[in-house]
Amino acid sequence: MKKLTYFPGCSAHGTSEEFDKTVKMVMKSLDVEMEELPDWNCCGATSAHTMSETLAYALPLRNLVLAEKLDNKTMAIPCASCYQRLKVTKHHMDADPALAKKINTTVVEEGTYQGKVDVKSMLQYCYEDVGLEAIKAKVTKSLAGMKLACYYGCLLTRPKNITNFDSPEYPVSMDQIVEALGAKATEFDYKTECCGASFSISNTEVVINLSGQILEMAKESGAHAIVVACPLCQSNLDMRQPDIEKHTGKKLDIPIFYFTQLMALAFGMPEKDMMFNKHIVPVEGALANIGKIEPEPEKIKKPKKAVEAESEVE
Amino acid sequence: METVTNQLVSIEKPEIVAPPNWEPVIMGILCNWCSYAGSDLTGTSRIQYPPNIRIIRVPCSSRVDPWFLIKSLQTTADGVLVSGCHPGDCHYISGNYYARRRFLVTKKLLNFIGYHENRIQFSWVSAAEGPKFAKVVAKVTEDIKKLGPLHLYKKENFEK
Amino acid sequence: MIILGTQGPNTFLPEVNARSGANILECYQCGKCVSTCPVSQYMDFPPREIMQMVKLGLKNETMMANSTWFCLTCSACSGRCPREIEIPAVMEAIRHIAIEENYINDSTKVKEIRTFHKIFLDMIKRYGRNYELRMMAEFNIRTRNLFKDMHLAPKALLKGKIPLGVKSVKSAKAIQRMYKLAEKLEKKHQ
Amino acid sequence: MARVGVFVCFCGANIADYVDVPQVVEEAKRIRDVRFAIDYKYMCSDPGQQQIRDAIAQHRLTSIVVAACSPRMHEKTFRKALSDAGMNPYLLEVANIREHSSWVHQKDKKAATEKACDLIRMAVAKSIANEQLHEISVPVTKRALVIGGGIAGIQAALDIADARIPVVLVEKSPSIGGKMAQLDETFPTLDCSQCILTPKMVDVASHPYIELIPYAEVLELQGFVGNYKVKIKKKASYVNFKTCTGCGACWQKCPVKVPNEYNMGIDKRKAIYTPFPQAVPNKPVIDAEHCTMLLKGKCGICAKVCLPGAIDYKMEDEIIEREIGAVVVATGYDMWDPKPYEEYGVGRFKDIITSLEFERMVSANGPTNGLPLRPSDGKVPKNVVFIKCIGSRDEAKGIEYCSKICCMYTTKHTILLHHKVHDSHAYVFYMDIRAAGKGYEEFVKKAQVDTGATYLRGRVSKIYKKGDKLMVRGEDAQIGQVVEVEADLVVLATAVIAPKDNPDLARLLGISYDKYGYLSEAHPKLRPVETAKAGIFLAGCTQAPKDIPETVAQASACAAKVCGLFAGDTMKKDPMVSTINNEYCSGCQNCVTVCPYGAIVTDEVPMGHGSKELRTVAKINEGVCQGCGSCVAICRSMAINLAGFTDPQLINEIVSI
Repeated sequence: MKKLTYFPGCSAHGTSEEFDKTVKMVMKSLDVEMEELPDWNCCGATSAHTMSETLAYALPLRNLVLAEKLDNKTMAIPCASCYQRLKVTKHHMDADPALAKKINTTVVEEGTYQGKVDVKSMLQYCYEDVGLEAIKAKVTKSLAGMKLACYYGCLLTRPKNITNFDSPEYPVSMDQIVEALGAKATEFDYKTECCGASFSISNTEVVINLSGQILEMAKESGAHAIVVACPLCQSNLDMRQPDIEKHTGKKLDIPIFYFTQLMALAFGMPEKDMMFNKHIVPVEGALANIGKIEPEPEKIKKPKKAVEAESEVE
Repeated sequence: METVTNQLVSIEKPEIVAPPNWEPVIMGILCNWCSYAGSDLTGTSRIQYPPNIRIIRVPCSSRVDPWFLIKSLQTTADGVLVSGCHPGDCHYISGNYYARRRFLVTKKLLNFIGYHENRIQFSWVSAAEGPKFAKVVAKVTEDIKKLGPLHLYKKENFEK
Repeated sequence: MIILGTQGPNTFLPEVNARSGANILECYQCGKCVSTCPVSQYMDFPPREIMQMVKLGLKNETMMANSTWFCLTCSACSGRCPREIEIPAVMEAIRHIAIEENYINDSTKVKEIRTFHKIFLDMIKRYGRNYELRMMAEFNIRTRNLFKDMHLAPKALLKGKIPLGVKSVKSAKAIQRMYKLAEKLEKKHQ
Repeated sequence: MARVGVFVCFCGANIADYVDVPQVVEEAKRIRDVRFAIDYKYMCSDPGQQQIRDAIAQHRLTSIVVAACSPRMHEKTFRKALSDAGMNPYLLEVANIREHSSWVHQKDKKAATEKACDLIRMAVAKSIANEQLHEISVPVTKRALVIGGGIAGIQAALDIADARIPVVLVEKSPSIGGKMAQLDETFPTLDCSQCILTPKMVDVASHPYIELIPYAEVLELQGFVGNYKVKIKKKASYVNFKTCTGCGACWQKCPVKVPNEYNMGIDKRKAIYTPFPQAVPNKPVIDAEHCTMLLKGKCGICAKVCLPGAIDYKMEDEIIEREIGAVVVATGYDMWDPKPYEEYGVGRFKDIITSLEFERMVSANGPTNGLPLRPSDGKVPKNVVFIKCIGSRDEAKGIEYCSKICCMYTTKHTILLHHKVHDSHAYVFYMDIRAAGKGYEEFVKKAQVDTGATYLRGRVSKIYKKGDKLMVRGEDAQIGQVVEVEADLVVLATAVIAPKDNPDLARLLGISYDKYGYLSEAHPKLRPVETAKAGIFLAGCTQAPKDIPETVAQASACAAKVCGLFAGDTMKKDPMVSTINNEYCSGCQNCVTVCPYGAIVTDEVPMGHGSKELRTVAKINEGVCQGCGSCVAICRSMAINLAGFTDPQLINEIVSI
């Protein structure tokens, strides 16, 4: 039985309830005990570090300090934005004790920051601590037939020196997870392009443009659906999809799943718990592909430049 | 009779009171390939440093016999600076490593015979480190000034 | 035309360098950041040009540019910068100086972005957490655009996407105290 | 009784402005043993030297002190002046009153003057203990070793051999030719690379003064300048070159296919192979890593088809030893692997190739018959994007420096593309166009005008796939807009890097290398072909990236250095070496341990005069001794002294002020 501290983040009680719920379901079935961080507060998101350096550190620091009161070594965070704020804060506090001391004066009553707890995104936790084998072992209803574009967004793997997880340019952890579930990950080049993030409300035009490109590239890659690990990405790609369709005049109709929703599905859990009804873009079309396995395309004759490291005997 | 303790007898000379315009003399023993070249670069770059140092050129810091250091303190200098190539950069492959080890032993000997161990100092200055040489000289001069005189440099200067 | 050489020493560059921890002098204007940046097309001056403007000491022009307000801090640029310059940190440093020294770009877009962030922070100050519906409503009221995104509302509400209730953190007081202390701390350092 | 002459230089205003030179002369005259002191505007000038020569005769001086600039600057000049006056040149001492006084104490003339006087006192004191020394003659082995058979090694070997000095040329691969043999045409003249290189390769093979040892590497180098011993490992080729006729039956019949290094892996070679048709020597070797006969004992076809019976599966590596006097290192360069450019999808997209792969494709003897083809589908590309500075000038992913040749070879590639595919269009993403070289800028201009290539100033930030095209995104900083080019093929101008074996080779040779792995020259400006170790020289890219003309020039410079070294039967060497006084030597052999050059050995001498009993003493090989003085300081019985830096000289300096 693994144990971890769970930081749900504000959207878990709002836009991304389905993420929160499926994370809890999936983790339970994977034998991970999650203890929600008591009395957690908002990480401050983009706004805090846009407007105030001190608040940008202070808000996450309070959560880090609270997490140290629990016994768990790791705190896992489903929301990419919360994850990044907490991880960045932890990085700077660990690297610069003077800064840590200074910021700590704003949260004295909660305690002194010691740097004991590691911060991971839920995706990272699934990939590194749970592992592909354990995930594979739980699959009862393979997703074979589904082609998925895995979208990571900006914050899960960047900046590289701070997140220390996967590649900032072409990450593969989520691809490997959905493949462990039986689905096929498409070659998708917009994995870490930005969706427009917090401009969702204040600068919708940007989101429509950026998210639009991502959706189009995912479609281009042959995917039936996009898989994400971030509530903000999900809401930009899903909720704004009708606007984007209107803007470009092209029908996209590509649902956006959280990777934990698909895990729950593959683990054979009841479909109503995945709360697909909350999606703006209907999911039925994409899910209908499960089980429809295309015949392997005929082997294309190898191009002239066949580079093989090993020798072959004619 | 006083009991012999591990307290070393000092031969520093507190009885010599430094006159207000006293300036220490520092003997600088520099290896030809790195530190001497570095000190030349300090010159060609016109970087200024205190004029207390008198420079002796040796082929390698490993040529420096502890004898030279003690002789300097005994006769003319209030402090000695030995400078060689950076570890790994010795023109003669490994000379500066010998120098470094010998130097550590010399410090102990110096303590034993009653000099303050800061009277001799060691540094690595490469041929490209003109500014560093000036800094090293300034620091050594500062340190030796704090320790006070062993000799009154050219007594006649002060007698006048 | 910009006349150089008459303004005296460039104090802006060292200020931005010190605050951001980056060294802008290392920038050799390759433009990789510009084509990496998802929002460079919306900026008055893309990151490469901001770097050059700081190098030239054009403080007013840099401060008034909308660029830093558009930066999403996605770190894509710094991840690809061949000179490993922390461009988001530079953008942030410039933005913070602009806030502290009251340089106000009054274009509608920047205003809206600022309003959004202010509402967001107020929300956290009040409740310790963020409540999307309330925030969207307040944003629409403050920007006098009551019907923005209203077409989304029925669907979103119906699907339970956006919760109606507001529940504050148990220790919302702790957050308010933190805000006060943080404000003091920032004043002290200016 | 010593009679010292002191000569103080003004160095124009350099010394005189900050040091009171006339006062210094007055002070110098007061020093005991100084018989003559004078100043002059420029001591190093001929009239200045004449003053020294005159004074030596006139005042019967026994040693000379010149107070001027650093001895590292003009010691040799003044020593020669002494020689010319019939005096032993080693009776000179230089007091460095410029670098060590006037230039560094410009704000305190009094202190600077005082210090200058002290420096002169020290020099005078030292000079009194100076001894007459004579240059040492060391015999020279007149044979040179050249390591590496690319254009640098070939040129150096030919130039040295043409001076009738024997050369041993060691090449690690089965044929000489190096990277240049892989090139199609060369900038800025578009000469066919093979056409200008292969005659030189043939010359090497047929030159009576060149011993070519291909498929071999250097194992060990011992000794010192003029007297090195080298151990070379000749790898087993499993083909007897003496009986092999080079008919090619073996590799035609060999069933094992291996990616062809010569063609950058675009096509395949066999397990027994000659690297390319014009190889020198044109004899095949068996690649032991892939030959099934050597690996599993199965096959043996090549031995069956070889009529002269040249195949020998039992052949073993051979160690060859040679005595040589000098070494030219010409190990060339490697191309940087662009794998870290993940944002370009390097490794994922087949239609991204490196410039050397492009070079092989457009080469007439290349794997695609001279046509650039898309590796994914074998189609001829229309839009080709060239991206410069891949790995170069990129400290985040590659190396900091500019690789120097990429701007030019990319220019060449746009022309070659235009020649081969007339309706193609080249897009070049660049940061700067560095075309400093004879005819280079003209070449760039011609290429831009003739091919109509589109030059875009900016680093590419991303490449992604759209259908079967590659979308290349970058900023065109000239118009301040982000552009995307729809490309059929992308060519990465990858950086030049030091061969990965360079650090090992440097350690083996006892020379230094920089942080990138390039071998270090003795002086970046004035001794660019020598290393800090006497008798070892550098040619070509092993020292830093450079183009062919520069490489050839440096190789010829190496040859000139080698010929100069071998000009006499013996070599002159500084007399600043250690000597041992057997009377004092206790035979402890501490000196043997500390000597970094192995210049000290043990010897047996009689216990006493006429005694038959022997005792051990140390003995110095003055040819090997480099004069560091480690042995002097370690010697407990003070039996060793270092000429030029003896204990009396240094102690005199210390006590003189």
